[in-house]
Amino acid sequence: MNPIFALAQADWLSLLPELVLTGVASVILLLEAFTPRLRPAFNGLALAGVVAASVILAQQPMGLFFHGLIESTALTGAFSQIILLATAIGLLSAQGYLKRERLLFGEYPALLLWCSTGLLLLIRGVELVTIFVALELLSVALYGLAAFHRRESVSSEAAIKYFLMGALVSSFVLYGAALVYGETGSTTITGISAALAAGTGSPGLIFLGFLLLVCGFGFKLGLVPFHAWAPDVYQGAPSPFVAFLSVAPKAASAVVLARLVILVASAPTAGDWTKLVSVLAIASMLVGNLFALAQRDIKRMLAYSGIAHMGYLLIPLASPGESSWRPMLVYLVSYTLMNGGAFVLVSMLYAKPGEQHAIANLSGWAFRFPVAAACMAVCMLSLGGIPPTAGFVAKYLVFAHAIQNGNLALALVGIFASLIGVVFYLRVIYMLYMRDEISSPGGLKLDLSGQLAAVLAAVGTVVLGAFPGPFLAWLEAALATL
Amino acid sequence: MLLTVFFLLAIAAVGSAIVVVLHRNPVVSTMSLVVTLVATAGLFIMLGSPFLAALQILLYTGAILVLFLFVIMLLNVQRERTTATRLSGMLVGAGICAVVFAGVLVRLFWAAYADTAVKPLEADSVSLVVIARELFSTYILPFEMIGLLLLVAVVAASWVAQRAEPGESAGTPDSMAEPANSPDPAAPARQEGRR
Amino acid sequence: MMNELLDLLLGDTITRFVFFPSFAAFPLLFLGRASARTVKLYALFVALVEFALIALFTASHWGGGTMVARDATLTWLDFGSLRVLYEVGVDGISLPLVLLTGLLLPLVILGSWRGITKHWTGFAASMLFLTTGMLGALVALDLLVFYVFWEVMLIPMYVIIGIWGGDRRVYAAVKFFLFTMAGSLLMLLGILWMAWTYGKLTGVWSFRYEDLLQLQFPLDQQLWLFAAFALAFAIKVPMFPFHTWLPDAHVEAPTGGSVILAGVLLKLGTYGFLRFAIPFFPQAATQLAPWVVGLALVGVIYGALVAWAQTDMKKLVAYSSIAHLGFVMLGLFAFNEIAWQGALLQMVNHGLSTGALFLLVGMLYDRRHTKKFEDFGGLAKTIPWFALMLVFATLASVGLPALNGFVGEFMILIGAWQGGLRWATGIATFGVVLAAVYLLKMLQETIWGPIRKDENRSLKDLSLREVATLLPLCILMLWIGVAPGRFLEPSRPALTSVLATYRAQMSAGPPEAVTLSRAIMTAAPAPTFVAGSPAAGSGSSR
Amino acid sequence: MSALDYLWLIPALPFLGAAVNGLLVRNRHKSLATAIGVGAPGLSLLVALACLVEFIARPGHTPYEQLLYPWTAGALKIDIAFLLDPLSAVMLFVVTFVGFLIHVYSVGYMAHEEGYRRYFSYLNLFMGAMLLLILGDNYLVMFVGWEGVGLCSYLLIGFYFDQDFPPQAGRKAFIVNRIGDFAFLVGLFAIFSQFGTLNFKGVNSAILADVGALEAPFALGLSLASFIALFLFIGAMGKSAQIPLYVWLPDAMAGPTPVSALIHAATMVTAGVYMVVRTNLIYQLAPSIMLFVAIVGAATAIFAATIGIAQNDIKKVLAYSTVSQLGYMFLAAGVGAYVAAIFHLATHAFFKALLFLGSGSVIHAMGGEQDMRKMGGLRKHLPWTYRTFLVGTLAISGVPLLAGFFSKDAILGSAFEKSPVLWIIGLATAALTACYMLRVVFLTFFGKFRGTHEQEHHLHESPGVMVVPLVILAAGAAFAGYAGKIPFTHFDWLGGFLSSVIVAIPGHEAHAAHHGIGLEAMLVGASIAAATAGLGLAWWLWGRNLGTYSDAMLARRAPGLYRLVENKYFVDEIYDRFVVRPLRSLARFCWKVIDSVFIDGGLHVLAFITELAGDLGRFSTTGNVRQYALYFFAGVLVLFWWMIL
Amino acid sequence: MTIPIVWYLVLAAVLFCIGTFGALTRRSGIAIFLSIELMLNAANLTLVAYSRIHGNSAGQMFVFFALAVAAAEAAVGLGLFISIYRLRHTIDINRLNRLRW
Repeated sequence: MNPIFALAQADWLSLLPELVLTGVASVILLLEAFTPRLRPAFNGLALAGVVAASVILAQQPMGLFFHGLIESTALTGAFSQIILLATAIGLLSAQGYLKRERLLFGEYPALLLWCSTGLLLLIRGVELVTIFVALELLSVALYGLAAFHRRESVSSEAAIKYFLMGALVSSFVLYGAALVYGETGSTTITGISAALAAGTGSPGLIFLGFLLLVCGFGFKLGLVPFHAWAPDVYQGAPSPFVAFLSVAPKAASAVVLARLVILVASAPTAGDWTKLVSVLAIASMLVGNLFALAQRDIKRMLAYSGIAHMGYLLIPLASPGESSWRPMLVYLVSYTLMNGGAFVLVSMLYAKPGEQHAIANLSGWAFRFPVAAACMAVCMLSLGGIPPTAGFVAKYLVFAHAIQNGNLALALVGIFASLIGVVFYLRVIYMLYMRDEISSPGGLKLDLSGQLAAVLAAVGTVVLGAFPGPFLAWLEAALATL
Repeated sequence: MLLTVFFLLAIAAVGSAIVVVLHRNPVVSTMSLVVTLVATAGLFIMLGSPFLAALQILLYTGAILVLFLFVIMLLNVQRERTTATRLSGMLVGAGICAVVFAGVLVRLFWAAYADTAVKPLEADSVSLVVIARELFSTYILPFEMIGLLLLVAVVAASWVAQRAEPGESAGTPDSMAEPANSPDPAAPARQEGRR
Repeated sequence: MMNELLDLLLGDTITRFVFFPSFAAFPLLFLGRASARTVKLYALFVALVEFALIALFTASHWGGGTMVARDATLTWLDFGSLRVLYEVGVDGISLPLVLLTGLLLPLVILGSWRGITKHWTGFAASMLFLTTGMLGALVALDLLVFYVFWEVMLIPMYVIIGIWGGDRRVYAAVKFFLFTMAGSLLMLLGILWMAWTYGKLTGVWSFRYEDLLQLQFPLDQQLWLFAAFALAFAIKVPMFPFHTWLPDAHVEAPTGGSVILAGVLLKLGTYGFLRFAIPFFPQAATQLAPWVVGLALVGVIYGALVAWAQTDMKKLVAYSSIAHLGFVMLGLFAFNEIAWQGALLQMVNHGLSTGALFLLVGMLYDRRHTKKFEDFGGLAKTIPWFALMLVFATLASVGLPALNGFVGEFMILIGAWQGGLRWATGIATFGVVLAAVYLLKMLQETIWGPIRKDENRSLKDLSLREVATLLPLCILMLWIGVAPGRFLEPSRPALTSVLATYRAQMSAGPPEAVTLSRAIMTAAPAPTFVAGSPAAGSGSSR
Repeated sequence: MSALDYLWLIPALPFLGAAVNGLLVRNRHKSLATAIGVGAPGLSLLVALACLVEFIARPGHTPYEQLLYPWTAGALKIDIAFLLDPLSAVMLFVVTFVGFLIHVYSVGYMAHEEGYRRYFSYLNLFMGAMLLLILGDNYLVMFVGWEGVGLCSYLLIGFYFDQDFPPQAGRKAFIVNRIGDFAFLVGLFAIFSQFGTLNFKGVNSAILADVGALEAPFALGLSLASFIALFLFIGAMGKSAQIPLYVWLPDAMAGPTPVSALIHAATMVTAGVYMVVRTNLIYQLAPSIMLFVAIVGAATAIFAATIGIAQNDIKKVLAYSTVSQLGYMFLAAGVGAYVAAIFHLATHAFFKALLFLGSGSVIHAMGGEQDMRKMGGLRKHLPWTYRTFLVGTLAISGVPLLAGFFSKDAILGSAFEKSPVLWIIGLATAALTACYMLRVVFLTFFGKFRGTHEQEHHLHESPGVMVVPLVILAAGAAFAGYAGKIPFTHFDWLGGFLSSVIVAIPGHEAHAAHHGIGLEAMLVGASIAAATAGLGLAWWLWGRNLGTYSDAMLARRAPGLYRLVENKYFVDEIYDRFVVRPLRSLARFCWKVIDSVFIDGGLHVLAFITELAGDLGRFSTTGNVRQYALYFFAGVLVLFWWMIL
Repeated sequence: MTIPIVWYLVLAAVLFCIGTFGALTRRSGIAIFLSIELMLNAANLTLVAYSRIHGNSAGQMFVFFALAVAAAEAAVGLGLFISIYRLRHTIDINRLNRLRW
């Protein structure tokens, strides 16, 4: 019999969300080809697809699928929801931008959806080949999206940089994967951990292999010293896409990173992973906040702040274990809301694409665009980790985890870094609220969908920060199945 | 006999690789990359996977590198003034890193596999059949993903490489209805993607 | 969960008056287009309601007892092993400060009537949120919730200074924010550490005040933790080396901001010492007391001297706060009942008198748009009522007997002397002289003497609104000064029990390793609030 | 149902009057203001008289305590309570009586001031505070009154606030007083921490219960008693203008003259003496401090007297004379003659108030002129003023059979017992006093008028409302002396009356002041001689050649000395140079250097460094991808190296 | 005799490092990309060698997918080069630094 039919119904069912996304994307592309009149509706259609996907995702069967290549658990479900949230933000904020830039074509939503398909698969993948292919899938889509503003040379430049770095890194990843496979004889996580437990292979090579993999995904996260691409790409790429780029790939990569670190750290092998992760985290927190302090361009500033936040995100991994998931998950949720929201606002408030997004341009706009300004303020405070915002809850959980596992030093560094951080987050607020206008917004109009996204993000941030109880309880219940 | 073949291939691979990296003229680099790839294909055969060797030659040399040449011609990239650039610190840094990394790898490999002997190849140790079966059973998912990946790649590539449409630069998006403007290459790719 | 929340908000509870202002702030979003007058009136209305709520609550709980009321506890956050309870309660220590906050809010709205000229909705909203923050910090019985409220206070204050402030407002606002943040972040670590320690001993983390109160740390840990807490509070107070944010903040802040800042925010620092730092780490507190007292004295003398050197009315008052709060710190670290009573009373007193002074400065600023001495002089001739009020408030601040300032200072000093800090008391007492020096200088420069500037000849005297703003403060100053007994009663049981525990723990000495000390708790009447079902707690509040 | 139950009304009424006048009455309702302003102290005088009558009728003058309400709750137990015992009775009489007269006088004197209403509300406030001070049952209430009167003196000195000098003088007075109050407070702390109470009776009984405790060494190398006594006395120095804290009193003359009469002559300044007498028990246990008190008193007396000679401002003369007389009282207290101190306090209240009011009447007539060099020959224009003033002068000079004679005599007598040196100083002071007072009389009332013409034209006797009080006070100045010890007799009503207050401690009895007739005669003779000498000197210098003003001659004789004296020994300047200015520069240093440079500067540097680090660091993002790649590659290697090797 | 497997691995490692060196030092974007292809190729060789050691097919499958991925990357990458060249008339990485600092 043909082995292709050896696949059970369940396998395809478990793949349903990804299939929905891909399908919708393909449909949009077809519509693009044949009924361009519908272009204004494409993003909406894509959004519907995302919603559908997330609904389906909510009642996914748990377990391993496709011969143990992908799994679906409560965790992957939760992270996948983050991806979908980010995708939604990316779509909502795009509408106005694309219209303004006359880029309202089907390719944007299509690529975005495909990208999130890849992200979902990356999250769920528990086998190196799958992970690698998923990584490439989403990367290729990202390259395309980064260059989406094809009349804007900085957009293409950003894409080129991102692409070259990405290609280089993916070859490193491949080599790392090769080493891991070679030393353990298996490409599945389970197989690898079994081999590691058995102690096969040369520890040096194993460590190197994992190191290459970790660094590869660290690159996607933008950890120092693999971070340098982030500011350039963020600055050059279209803002709504950055709202997605600065969030979704990080969530997925964080999952893989966590998988790998937890996997290898639990095994008897060379290398001090606590030390390694701590070094990465500390470097990211300090460098990110310090460099952001010096930025006058809001997108670069947010890029560096994102780097810093990835440092915070890494803190729970300094003592890898199942307990690391929870804080990371919450941190990513809040990060998605606040950072996504911030970039949505940037894409709305900076009408002119190009190199410069000077923070000073916002001076005194708070009373011109009260809603947007308020949302921006909330996002900034949340990024600064000031209660009652989601940012604080997340930081609280992270620091608590650090203290629980005796990484006091990490917590201290984190705290001082965030003190630096407060300065430039507040700078945005005082530009908005406490300065007189220096540049009039001209005929700048804030599109509805973008504002919707911003308000949703801001409200989510505050609700999650002020009344985290219900959400976290729900999350706890969901994760209880772990 | 085998030994000499191996060494020939290895020397060819490394030598041409060095040319790839050092030669100023991208065309030459590309051609010498072809050599490397072919040599590697030979090594694949020696390692008992003729299928991959074939694939390597077809896909890489046949498709990808041709694409490269095509683009190079298209952009008629001049030969770089020098590979050693203004910031020669780069050069040194890269050199040191590369050498160190190579050293590390070689040392580790040597330590691990200096005296690993593999049992000689049987007839169907890793035969095409096995690969095919694997591909359509265990690895069906990545296989599908590759399809999607290629589709995405084509769409992305066509979007970025295409000239800006008239509607983009002037007029409202709605003003441009004719499908001719929309990126076409997606269609065949879609076939491939869905299979 | 949700209906519990509703019950808390609607029932006669602490939560109600804590959150009422911020809920009442939401309609302001839709008043954006309304006239400033409407907004002002609405804000005033809300403030008065808030005051009424607090007044009713206070009236029904003035009786005293270690714990006068607490609310049902909700789970604020429960994730993994970390659970944080929303738990609030009021005891004799927080009650006076709560009342003070409630009193100041309407006065601040009234006082800003003319001073705030733009974005009234924003101003009112900030004030209301700020109120929630302050009240929350005062009543929180869960340390993380306390921390949240503590930080929540920063944002509105930052905004108030930054938007409605003077020329260097942004500098001042950021300085204020960073100083406070720098301190409180370390406190957060300390809190986490304590909660974790509790978790280590009992298996589950807890941030509950009572739970953490059971912890007994060895001396070295105590010192570290105390330092972490003390830094946060000392910056807020502010104590000597950390005080430089205060003058800037005060000078730049609008009148209302200054009043709240001086009236309540600073008190949260001293309150923190009394509520957390000292009971949590008695041995460390005692060991470091000489340093704290030393700094307090430096604050008293130094603040007075610098105030004397000022040429700006508001800055003078700002520095005077540093001196006054030096007294409070001295009282707190004398560790005896009289001094603590005095310190607590002095917190309120300072809120009243300095609040009044800031209001007066603001009123003058509304008229002349300057705060510099050289622009004034001889005002008593043109605006006698203003002069009268200014003299009154100043004398209260100087610590003239039969006015409130004296009572607090006297009790603090006499208590400190009894607590064995004779030299410190002597020095601090000399601070009283200096207080006269710089505050009378202010009178001299502003209201006495011949009129030097013609602008001052045609000034309007206090309007009815302004008198209404000041009168409650003046009445209270006199009342507390003449018959303070009534105001000392409610805090007494709480203070004595805290003191009792402190003494018991001191006599027991620090443990070798961290322990949960039920023994001591039973030995001495615990400062913990009446145990028992929340229902009982909220029942007692009816 | 006895009058004593209404004791609390005595301070309450003036307070009420002050409040009503100050807050409710309008400036234009002058008569209403008068009614309240004079009525309140009048009523309290009546109540006081009633209480006094009833109190004196009490068998053994047992103290009467009246508890109003407990002041504080908690460990610090202090009551707001009043005490009427012989000592406070005497003070009560003096204060209410003289105070009321001065109120009446003020009606005339202030008639044309615009701050009329304000004036009376201040004055009532003062009365209230003063009465609180003397009626207080414990040190706290006393202190409340103590600072209250300080406040009123601040307000009243600065009454003419729209001029430059008066408010400053007021501030000076307040601050100098505060320095004293600081010591007073410290004394109170010591008392409380020792006895756990501030109640007079409680403290006294505690002392008597355990005398040893007070003689135990306490701090600063002093015994507890000495410590308390010293600090309380420093407080008294401030209030009663003793060296070195007297500097505020002369400046205080910037206030209206009746104020000077009431506050800076009759009542407030004597509070220090009252307080020392009130705590005599502790002083008796601190002989060294007693001596110190006596020395300070004597020094102040002679010192101020010398200054008095060279002043030309009539009020300044009286001010220094007050200082010197206060010195007298402390001398008395210092030598243990508490009764004599109170005695002199009472008589002084009369004649010094009289003198001030008289000078006020003169100034009134001169249209505000206070410089005696512009006066002269006022005898015929102001007959009543002249007569009463003369009585006052003779009384203060110690002319026999007038009040001053008896009280001074009593003081000198006890001083002699203690040490002849103090006695000599006392005598010299007496002589000087007589001298400069008579000088005032000569310069003011005799000779021919030296003022301008329209001044001369407007010269007129003051209205009855001012003259009547003068007359009454003159009577008091003349006959108040007969209440106390009369030489050569054993009559000493006051001594007997106060005997219950001055408690003798077992083992510490000062040997009874009983000396032979001869010695007494010598003493009396000496004091009479001193008085006559002083008067004679005055006559020789200023009386002989009337009309020609002869200070110039003095100045020619001893220029240095004269300038020194005329400028009050440059004490103010010295204070300014060595206390005020250094402090001020220290303050500026704290502000400009420590605050701005050290603390803020340090923080700014920190912030700058951080900014700089970021600003330099960001250039590592050169925009060249290959460098980013190198970062990546190098990063990998470094991490590997670090973790493995 | 058979060739010691380690030689393959070492050869792959050397190729990989050469590729890396090229990727870091070339100026022309396309040349960099060529070097990257070289690296991928080296990785493939490693995989095949390893799968030879283990005698299982996973390595070879991996290579199969890697080749496909390389193809996709090439497509997008070259497309990007075309677009950037159209806008900037260069693919010299040193010149593509308008985004920096």
